[in-house]
Amino acid sequence: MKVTVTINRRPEIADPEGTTVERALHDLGYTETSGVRMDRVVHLDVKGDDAVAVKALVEEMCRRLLANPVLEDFEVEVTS
Amino acid sequence: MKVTVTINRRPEIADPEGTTVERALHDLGYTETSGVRMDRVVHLDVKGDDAVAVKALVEEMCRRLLANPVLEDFEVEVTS
Amino acid sequence: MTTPTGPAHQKLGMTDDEYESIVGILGREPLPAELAMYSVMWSEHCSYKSSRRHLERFPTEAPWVVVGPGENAGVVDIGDGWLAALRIESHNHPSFVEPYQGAATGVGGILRDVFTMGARPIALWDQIRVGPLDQPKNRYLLKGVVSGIAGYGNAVGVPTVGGEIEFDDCYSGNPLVNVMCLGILRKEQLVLGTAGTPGTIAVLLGKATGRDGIGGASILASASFEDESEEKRPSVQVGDPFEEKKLIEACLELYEKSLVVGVQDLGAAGLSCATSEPAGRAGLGMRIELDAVHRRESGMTAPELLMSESQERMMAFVSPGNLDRVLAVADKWEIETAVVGEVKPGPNLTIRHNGRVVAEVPAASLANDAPLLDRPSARPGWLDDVWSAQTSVNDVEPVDLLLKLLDDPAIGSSAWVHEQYDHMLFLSTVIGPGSDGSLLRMKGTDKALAVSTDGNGRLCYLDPRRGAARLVYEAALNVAVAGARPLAVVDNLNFGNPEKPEVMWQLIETVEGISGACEALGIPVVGGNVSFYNETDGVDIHPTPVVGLLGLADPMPSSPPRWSQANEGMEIWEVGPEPTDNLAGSAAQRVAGEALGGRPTAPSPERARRVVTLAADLAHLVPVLHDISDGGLAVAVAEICIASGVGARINNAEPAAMFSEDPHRFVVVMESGTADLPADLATRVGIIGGDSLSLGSGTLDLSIITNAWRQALPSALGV
Amino acid sequence: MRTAVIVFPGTNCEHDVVYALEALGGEAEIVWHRETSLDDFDGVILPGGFAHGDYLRTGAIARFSPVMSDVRRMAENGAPVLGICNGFQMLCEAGLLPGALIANRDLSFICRFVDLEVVDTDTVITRLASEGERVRIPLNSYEGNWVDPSAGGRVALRYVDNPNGSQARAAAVANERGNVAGIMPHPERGIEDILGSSDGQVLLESFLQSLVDYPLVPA
Ligand SMILES: Nc1ncnc2c1ncn2[C@@H]1O[C@H](COP(=O)(O)OP(=O)(O)O)[C@@H](O)[C@H]1O
Ligand SMILES: [Mg+2]
Repeated sequence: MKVTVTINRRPEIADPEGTTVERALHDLGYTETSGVRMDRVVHLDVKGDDAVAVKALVEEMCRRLLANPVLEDFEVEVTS
Repeated sequence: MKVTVTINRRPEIADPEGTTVERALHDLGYTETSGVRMDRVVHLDVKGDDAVAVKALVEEMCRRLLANPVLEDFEVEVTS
Repeated sequence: MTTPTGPAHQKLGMTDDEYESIVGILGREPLPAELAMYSVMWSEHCSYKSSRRHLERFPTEAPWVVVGPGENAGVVDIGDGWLAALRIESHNHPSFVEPYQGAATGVGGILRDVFTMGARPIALWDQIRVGPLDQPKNRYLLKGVVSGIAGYGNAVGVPTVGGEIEFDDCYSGNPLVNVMCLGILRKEQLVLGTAGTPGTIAVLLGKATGRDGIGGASILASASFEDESEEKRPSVQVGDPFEEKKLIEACLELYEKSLVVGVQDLGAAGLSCATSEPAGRAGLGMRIELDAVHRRESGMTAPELLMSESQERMMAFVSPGNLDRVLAVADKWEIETAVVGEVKPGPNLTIRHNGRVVAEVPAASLANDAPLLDRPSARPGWLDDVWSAQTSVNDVEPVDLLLKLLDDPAIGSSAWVHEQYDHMLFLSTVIGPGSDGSLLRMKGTDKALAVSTDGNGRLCYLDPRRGAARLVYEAALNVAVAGARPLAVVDNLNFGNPEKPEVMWQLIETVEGISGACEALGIPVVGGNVSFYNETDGVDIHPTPVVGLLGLADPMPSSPPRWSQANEGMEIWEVGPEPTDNLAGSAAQRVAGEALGGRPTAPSPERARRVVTLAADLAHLVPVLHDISDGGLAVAVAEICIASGVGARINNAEPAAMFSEDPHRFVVVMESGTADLPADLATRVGIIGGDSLSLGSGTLDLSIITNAWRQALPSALGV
Repeated sequence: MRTAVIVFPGTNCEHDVVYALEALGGEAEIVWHRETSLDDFDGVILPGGFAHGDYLRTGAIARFSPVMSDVRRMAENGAPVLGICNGFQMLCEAGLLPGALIANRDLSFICRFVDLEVVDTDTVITRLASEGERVRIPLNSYEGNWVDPSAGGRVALRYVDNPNGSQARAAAVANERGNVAGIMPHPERGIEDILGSSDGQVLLESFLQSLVDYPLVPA
């Protein structure tokens, strides 16, 4: 099954990448833009046909490896 | 309005990071996992109330700055 | 067998004559895979067909040369059982398409050239040329290239210890990115790119093969490919420094354990090159099973597999008894492997795919039988006009011109660039970026290696022969002021379209200039690279040779000269022939807003030799040495003041004396009487002290020049 | 007194660390990350580099290496454990040090000498230094910006100017007991004047002294 994991930096943690991109957008004239945050997405295929089980498994991968709990929250979506 | 931009490396372009993460997942015992790709999401707020215009504007930002047209495709979604 | 392709050769960028030669070699029409292999191997990039006959002019011999041009890297003996391997390579076109990945994969490629020889890469130098920074596209390119070099070089764990940046309109549509690598090895570890003897096994190591960069080396089009593969063909290669780092360590372990008979990296022309060249060198053939090649994508055709330029791959040639140990080493370093073939008696390279023979060609014909062109050359008619142009900066106030020079992004501090590079790894960098030559000590010995890389497109545009010779002398002096004697040169010839007679003339003159200067210094050219077709809309770049010169300091000065060691009361001496008022091609001419013109001063081989020797000797005695190049004496002294945090006074402020870039001159700063300088070459020009720099009657505060110099590049970039 | 210098795929400062420890009279050996026992060693250094290419997050994959369980055991026993640069990132990922390291504030790799100030002399790398002492050693990182939402970290050294935006200007952080420390700049690059500075000596000498005094604080 196809799974999409979104790893979001927690709002209280600085996001130098987002800040830099926001500054660059302003420099290009897009001054109507704010709150830029850069996050990551992991796409993966997982064998199995039980969406609930696959989701639980990928959540475990997130807790162990894909996300760092000090910095990040994650969201797992089984798309097909 | 809140906008989410998903920036995906084009499937035919190599993704060394995805390959390495896949190997790490296998080492952790998640051998049922394949096709790992690492992509990016940009969240941003754009002033305006016309979703169509905001979308067009952000698409322009993507072409000019946010995405690398040689390597990446992007998708813009105005969420609220 | 599949059906022959007929006129598809044109779409692969081959001429009818070339096609006829292939038919002559094979005695039949080539198959698609065969045509693909010839097209990449006989491309300009791989075969040097336009330049080869001229490169023969280079002096390539010296008692210390172990491997000259022709292998993946040149190798010289540096004594006590140590060898040094060096090579320079361009990645101009890929860097224009995608600056980050283009520059990154350039670094990856040059590293492979060096560790293929058995050497551990110990340092990198980068030479970057882009258009003026007032155009956003050029800022984007420079930032992308620098972060690509940083991203790859830092992560792969090889320090980037120096380089060059230059700006000129001629690079606006065609940036130049050259990278040089130096490696060292014990004598007994030298490995050549040979396939060994019949029965030797070919093992492909490293990254899986994808459709990356197909046709990167030649102009490829569709005809011989199935349609569905067509749109899947990305021309951009993506670098993976992590994979390369593992590959370096694994290969070094293989060499240390003597487990390979030969190694060849997969660069331009991928598998085609990594099979035909080693087999050709061994005078043998090879059987290759494409089905065994590990890949990243499905459905790849034989031509695609043979032409792919997927990065971070090496071909090792292994005797059957060592195969298991080789695979175990690869496994330890977590590198994928594929046993893809075997060396065979007889001349033929036989390639099978899906159970069928898709190519059967004489291996050596791919590597050696490329057409050798004799392109017409002609001295450009415009040169006379350019030479007769008058330049004068006499009506400019010297301090104003100096401030302009220091505020120029090509002359101001390169810290914005080199602080993004790890230049300290391996604890060898005694003198790093931001001075003249780099000086790398060899731990456990008294020796140090020094390297300088130098190019100057403006000078070479005005007079390629003089300009190129001056680059060699400049590089030699740069290593000499670090205490080293010149040992060997590698060169990267970045030129326009070779189909234009003027461009060929520029190339021939350049080769003559480099050769003459090397002969004068008694040093060989041990390798290099030619990049043609650097043009945009039919306008060629300036002829831009880049010279990388290796020197040896044996012993290394116990306290090498540094720009930062000037102190209150020290004398400033200028050493070298007295400068003329010729400012042709100089930075002063450029920043004063004058058109590029005039004919640059000719170098003098005898003077050069003497000055270089003198500088290398003085490096053991005096606290500060600095060669005089861009911006002349004024800029050289200003750089010493900025680095040392102390002012200076120069007595004679004639513009010619201040800003001339006439060759083989350098600055000495020392306490009175520290060293005896030859009276016929040395002039005392001033004194260190105070908190301002005075040129004749003009004065600039140290803080003003320091700030201008520091901010020049960051503010031009808007960072 | 032997130090294990652990090498992960992508590590690149291992030889420099061994060279520096030996130059200061220590004894060190390179240990591959797949080893499972550190019984023969009195302390551990995780050197700098780009383990696993820094992919995903710096140090994220390395912390699962087989050797890491013994690193953890030694840390818990009070043995000296030092992470330099990438090693610091691994120790945070492994939860042996508080916080995490994110991209530098200006989003650019920084390689240059920086000035540090000793804040806490009760740690494995600062015990022979004095409070307020300045040391100048090279920084070399892209993800050197330390953040710690728990605000529980013990800062051993801080930057005089904060080049990467680290919380509390922290350049080096230690655990509660002081036996586990992470430092972002490279002490091994600062042990000889010919390379620009010998200020880093006191930090590595502190580490070597800690091996002798092991365990630093009884559990
Ligand atoms: N792209 C670069 N990368 C690293 N170092 C650079 C780069 N460009 C310039 N430098 C460093 O800045 C110093 C001055 O450069 P340059 O003016 O070209 O020197 P020179 O005129 O003596 O050849 C040199 O030490 C060089 O190594
Ligand atoms: Mg110089």
